Amino acid sequence: MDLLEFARGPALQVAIYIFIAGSLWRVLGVLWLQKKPDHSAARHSGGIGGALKVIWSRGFTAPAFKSRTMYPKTLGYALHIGLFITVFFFIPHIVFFKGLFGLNWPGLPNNVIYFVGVVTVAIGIAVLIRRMTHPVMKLISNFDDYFSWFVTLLPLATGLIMPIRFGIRYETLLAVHILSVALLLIWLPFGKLAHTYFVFISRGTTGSILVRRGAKT
Amino acid sequence: MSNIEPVSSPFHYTRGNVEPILHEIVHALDRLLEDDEPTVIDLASLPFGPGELDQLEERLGVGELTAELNALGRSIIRETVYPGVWWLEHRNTECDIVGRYIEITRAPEILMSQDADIGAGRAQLGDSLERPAPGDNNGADNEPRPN
Amino acid sequence: MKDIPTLGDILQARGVSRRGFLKYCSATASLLALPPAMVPQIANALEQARRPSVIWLSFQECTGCTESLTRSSSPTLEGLIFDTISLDYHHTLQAAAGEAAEAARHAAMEENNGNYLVLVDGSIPLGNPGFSTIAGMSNYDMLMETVEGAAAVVAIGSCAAFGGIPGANPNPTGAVSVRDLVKDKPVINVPGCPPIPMVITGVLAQYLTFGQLPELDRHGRPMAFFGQTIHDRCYRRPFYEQGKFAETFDDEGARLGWCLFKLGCKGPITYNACATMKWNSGTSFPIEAGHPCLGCSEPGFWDKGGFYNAVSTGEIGSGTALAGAAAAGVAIGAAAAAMSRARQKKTIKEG
Amino acid sequence: MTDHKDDTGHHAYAEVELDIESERLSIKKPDVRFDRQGDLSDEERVTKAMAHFAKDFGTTAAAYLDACVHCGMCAEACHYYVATGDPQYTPIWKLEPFKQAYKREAGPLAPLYRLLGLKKKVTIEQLEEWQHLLYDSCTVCGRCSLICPMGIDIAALVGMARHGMFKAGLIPHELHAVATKAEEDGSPLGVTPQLFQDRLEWMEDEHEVDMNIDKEQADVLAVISSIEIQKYPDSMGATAKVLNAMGENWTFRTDGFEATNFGLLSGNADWQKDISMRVIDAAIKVGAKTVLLPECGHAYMALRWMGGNMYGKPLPFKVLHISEYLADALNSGKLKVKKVEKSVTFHDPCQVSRRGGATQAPRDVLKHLCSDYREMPGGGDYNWCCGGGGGVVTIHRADELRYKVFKLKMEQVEATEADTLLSSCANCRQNFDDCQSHYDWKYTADSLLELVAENLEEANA
Repeated sequence: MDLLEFARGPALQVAIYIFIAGSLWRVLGVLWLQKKPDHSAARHSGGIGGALKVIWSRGFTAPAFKSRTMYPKTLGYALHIGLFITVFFFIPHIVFFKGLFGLNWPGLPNNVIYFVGVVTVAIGIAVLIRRMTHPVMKLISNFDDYFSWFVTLLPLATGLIMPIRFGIRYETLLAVHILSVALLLIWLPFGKLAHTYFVFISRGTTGSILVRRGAKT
Repeated sequence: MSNIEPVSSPFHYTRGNVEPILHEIVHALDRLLEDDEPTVIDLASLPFGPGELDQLEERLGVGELTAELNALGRSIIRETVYPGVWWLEHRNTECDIVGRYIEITRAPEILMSQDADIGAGRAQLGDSLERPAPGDNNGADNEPRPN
Repeated sequence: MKDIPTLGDILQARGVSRRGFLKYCSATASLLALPPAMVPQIANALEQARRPSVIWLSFQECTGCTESLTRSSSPTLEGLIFDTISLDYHHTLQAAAGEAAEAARHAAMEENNGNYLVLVDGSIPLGNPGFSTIAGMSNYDMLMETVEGAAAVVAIGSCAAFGGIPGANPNPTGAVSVRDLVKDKPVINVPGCPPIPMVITGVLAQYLTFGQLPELDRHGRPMAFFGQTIHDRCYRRPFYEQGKFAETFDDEGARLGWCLFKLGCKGPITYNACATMKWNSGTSFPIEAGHPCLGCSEPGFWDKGGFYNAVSTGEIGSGTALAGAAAAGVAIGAAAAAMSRARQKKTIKEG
Repeated sequence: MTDHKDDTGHHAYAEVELDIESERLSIKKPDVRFDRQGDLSDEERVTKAMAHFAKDFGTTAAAYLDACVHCGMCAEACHYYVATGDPQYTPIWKLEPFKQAYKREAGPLAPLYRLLGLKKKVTIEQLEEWQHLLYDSCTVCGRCSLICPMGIDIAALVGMARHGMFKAGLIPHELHAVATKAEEDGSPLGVTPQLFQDRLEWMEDEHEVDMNIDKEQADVLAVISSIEIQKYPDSMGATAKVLNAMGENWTFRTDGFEATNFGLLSGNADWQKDISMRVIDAAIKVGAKTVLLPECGHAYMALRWMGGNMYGKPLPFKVLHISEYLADALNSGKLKVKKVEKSVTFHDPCQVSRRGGATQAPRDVLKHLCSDYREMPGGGDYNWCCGGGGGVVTIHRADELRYKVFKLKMEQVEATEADTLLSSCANCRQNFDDCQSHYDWKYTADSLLELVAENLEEANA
């Protein structure tokens, strides 16, 4: 078994198992904690509707906060959009997902992906610099923040090396790329990258409580 | 199966290697004129799509001079419409192509008579002069014969 | 050795002119992917070269490699056998049979002790010596006996180089490659199923020309022929970069000759010369015929997932395993929540 | 907690001296601070804190604490950070010990963290350090809850974290003192039933209005805050005027009048319940259909949104903030007011507007009351907090910081160039008064209710 076979065979499989088990563990470990009923008289119905409202609306910045958060918000959005495009619109990735889930969708030309990828790496670096220099970020950051950054940027970096090669064999680079994704999958449920799903749970919780009150969300 | 239609060459979608080679030839001609430096392009080392080689050959065209060489199979040495640009095609005794080259030179080396052959030929001619006058033997013996 | 004529002598004896020789040399340069500027050096070397004795052993194989070899055009098989090498033993090609054939092998080994080349096609079964025998001798014994006095061994085809199809899962005969067995001699792998004919002859020509073993990659393959991937040299590469792919074998993309990546082309991870040397006297190669590369010159190509699965696909694992992982997650999550609740109760009580 | 009196060390405050003469009401500035209450050992304090943190580690808190990505955005919403630039005021940082305790004790990965020793136990030093962050520099205004991209209700978490702090005896001296008074005497500011009755009777004369004291049966139970009783007694008269004009069957009860809830502000959940139950019991006793809350922000949070949960089931009456009541009355035409001729701006009390959902009510009132209403830039739901909420206004050591952050509010008010500043929270008003005198500022925060009462159209009565 060579490195590529190991990467896309057992390594990826184990990573997916850990990802699934870890994610359920993390989410259910939260959802199955005690819940207290709310006896207050609702102003509006909160529930699922309220949850969905905030899940959607918190994706946008309130005008009151725009000027003070323009830079980090722009970085944040750009990073997420960049990751989204490179992950889901690079054709070999689409082929990968098709192999896993049987779904197919149109992709973008490689040069567009390379461009977006390089921009995304640059943004990732800007995000890191901000975390390491901004007084607030410096204070509140911990190992999870830095490691999650590393684990997120690694597949991007290993992916972008592939067209350049640096004299390294394609299959080796592909294997390293897949291994970096495996690392991401393994880490995701155990660090802050779990916000992939907690963003919905947290926003939904707030939505169902505050929409019920008619309070600002 | 009857409604399968031939598809016209799809390679108008990609420029392939034809254009880059033509550019390369222009630079090679410059080098030939300025520095007297010849260039050989081995077409076997380049990846060609279907029909591309024919396109290249067509673009270069047929010039004033075409030579045929018979040695270990047939070879064609042809000047293209662009003087100094030669199209060489070597075949083996089975008529399979064994090499295709574009040479940018005043005359390809293979056209030149080689010293070894000249020497051998000269020796042969000398031998034939030292022999009895023609007419004593049959015509076949008079043919130049490689040793 | 002194009675072995040089290649120059042979060609001269056959009445080949200097021009013919130069043509032969440029074809050789082309074959070895050497720049045309090296033709004089090659000419010089070839003039002095003496053709080596070659013993060709065929084990668990399909004769496809020999078939391929017979399609070589530069040099032709005849040219190869008569001019370039002295092929002293080859089941399929030799006239001798039975004990005479084995005697020829032994004679060649004795006469050229330490200098002959052994070419092997087919893998060697280790499971049971009886799985494949020649003249009552197991493949293993014959290989080991023959390589004893060899200068080098060339493993022709993916079976000899990597175990190939006989070695594919579940490998019923316990097939192994030449390299698995021959440790004390240089082994050059010329994989492919079959290898490109010109690559087989090219390796021999290179040995003949320079009298030394070529530079090899990590799988023991000559860099001259296996230095680049099919993908890197593929004329369809621009379509890959533009994101134009054939989705099926009969769609518009397939007709327009778009990239076959999605149809499982192993070009990106396959090192071979198909895209430039091509097959059938330089006519075309599989991708040009509209079929993805199978990656036949790579180790274990038969077991690397389906031929039509794209290189970038991964394995998600079985449904059972996924369900198991999910169940484990649910169980741990429930346990964690229960544990936290119990702990909460305890802390509240203690407080 | 049946033994709370023992572990809160209220004996230290037996001689608490209230200061009801100054602009903001609290206890007199203590000569010696007791910011550690009771005589628990350090270890016991940590145990207490953990136990009462743990009570709140339910799905809601867990969903929030597991979602944080440390983006730091909340700092940009917090008046303390914006005004000082000091990163320790980052809202989520104020929760660090609470979060740490959650991750170690109750989160899904807690067993893993404990096994590998990845999250340390919260220490007494941490808790003491965080007292400043959880009390002096957080008004629980909830502005940060609106900026959080993950939708974490940070303000709600601060409320939870205060529970453990109180039980560990680690809350600011003044807050503990007034909360103890509220629990024991029924008012944080020394208002006894007798004092309340005296004041009502005084206002009855002053405003020539019937105060309906201690009716046996009433549809509407009006409650009031001690701040108003002591500092803004006119609001009692204004309340009576409006209710009488509406022809309501209403009452003030001397056995259930206190709207403020220092159990909530200080973090003592048991006291919060005790204090809420006084009003709930009184309302049930008189058969009230509505409990009318005064101009007090956190009273709205305490009874409107938490009252049912203290009671353990839905309240058998409606809870309305006075601004909601006025809006309904004016919108329905039952109450009519003359328009005032000056320009007006309105300061939203965080707990009523942003957190409580009644942002529209005062605007509806002002639509009827004045022709030149000016919204503050970024006003309404994204309003800057006055800086006095969450009990902060009572804490003397927080004064300098409180004045500093008030500048944000000043800019916001000044930008409107309005003649009059109104609010509907007595606690906001006293903070405005105090800061006004500190800065010698031109604006006084007046009462929305009082302005309505002054401009009632008599014909309608």
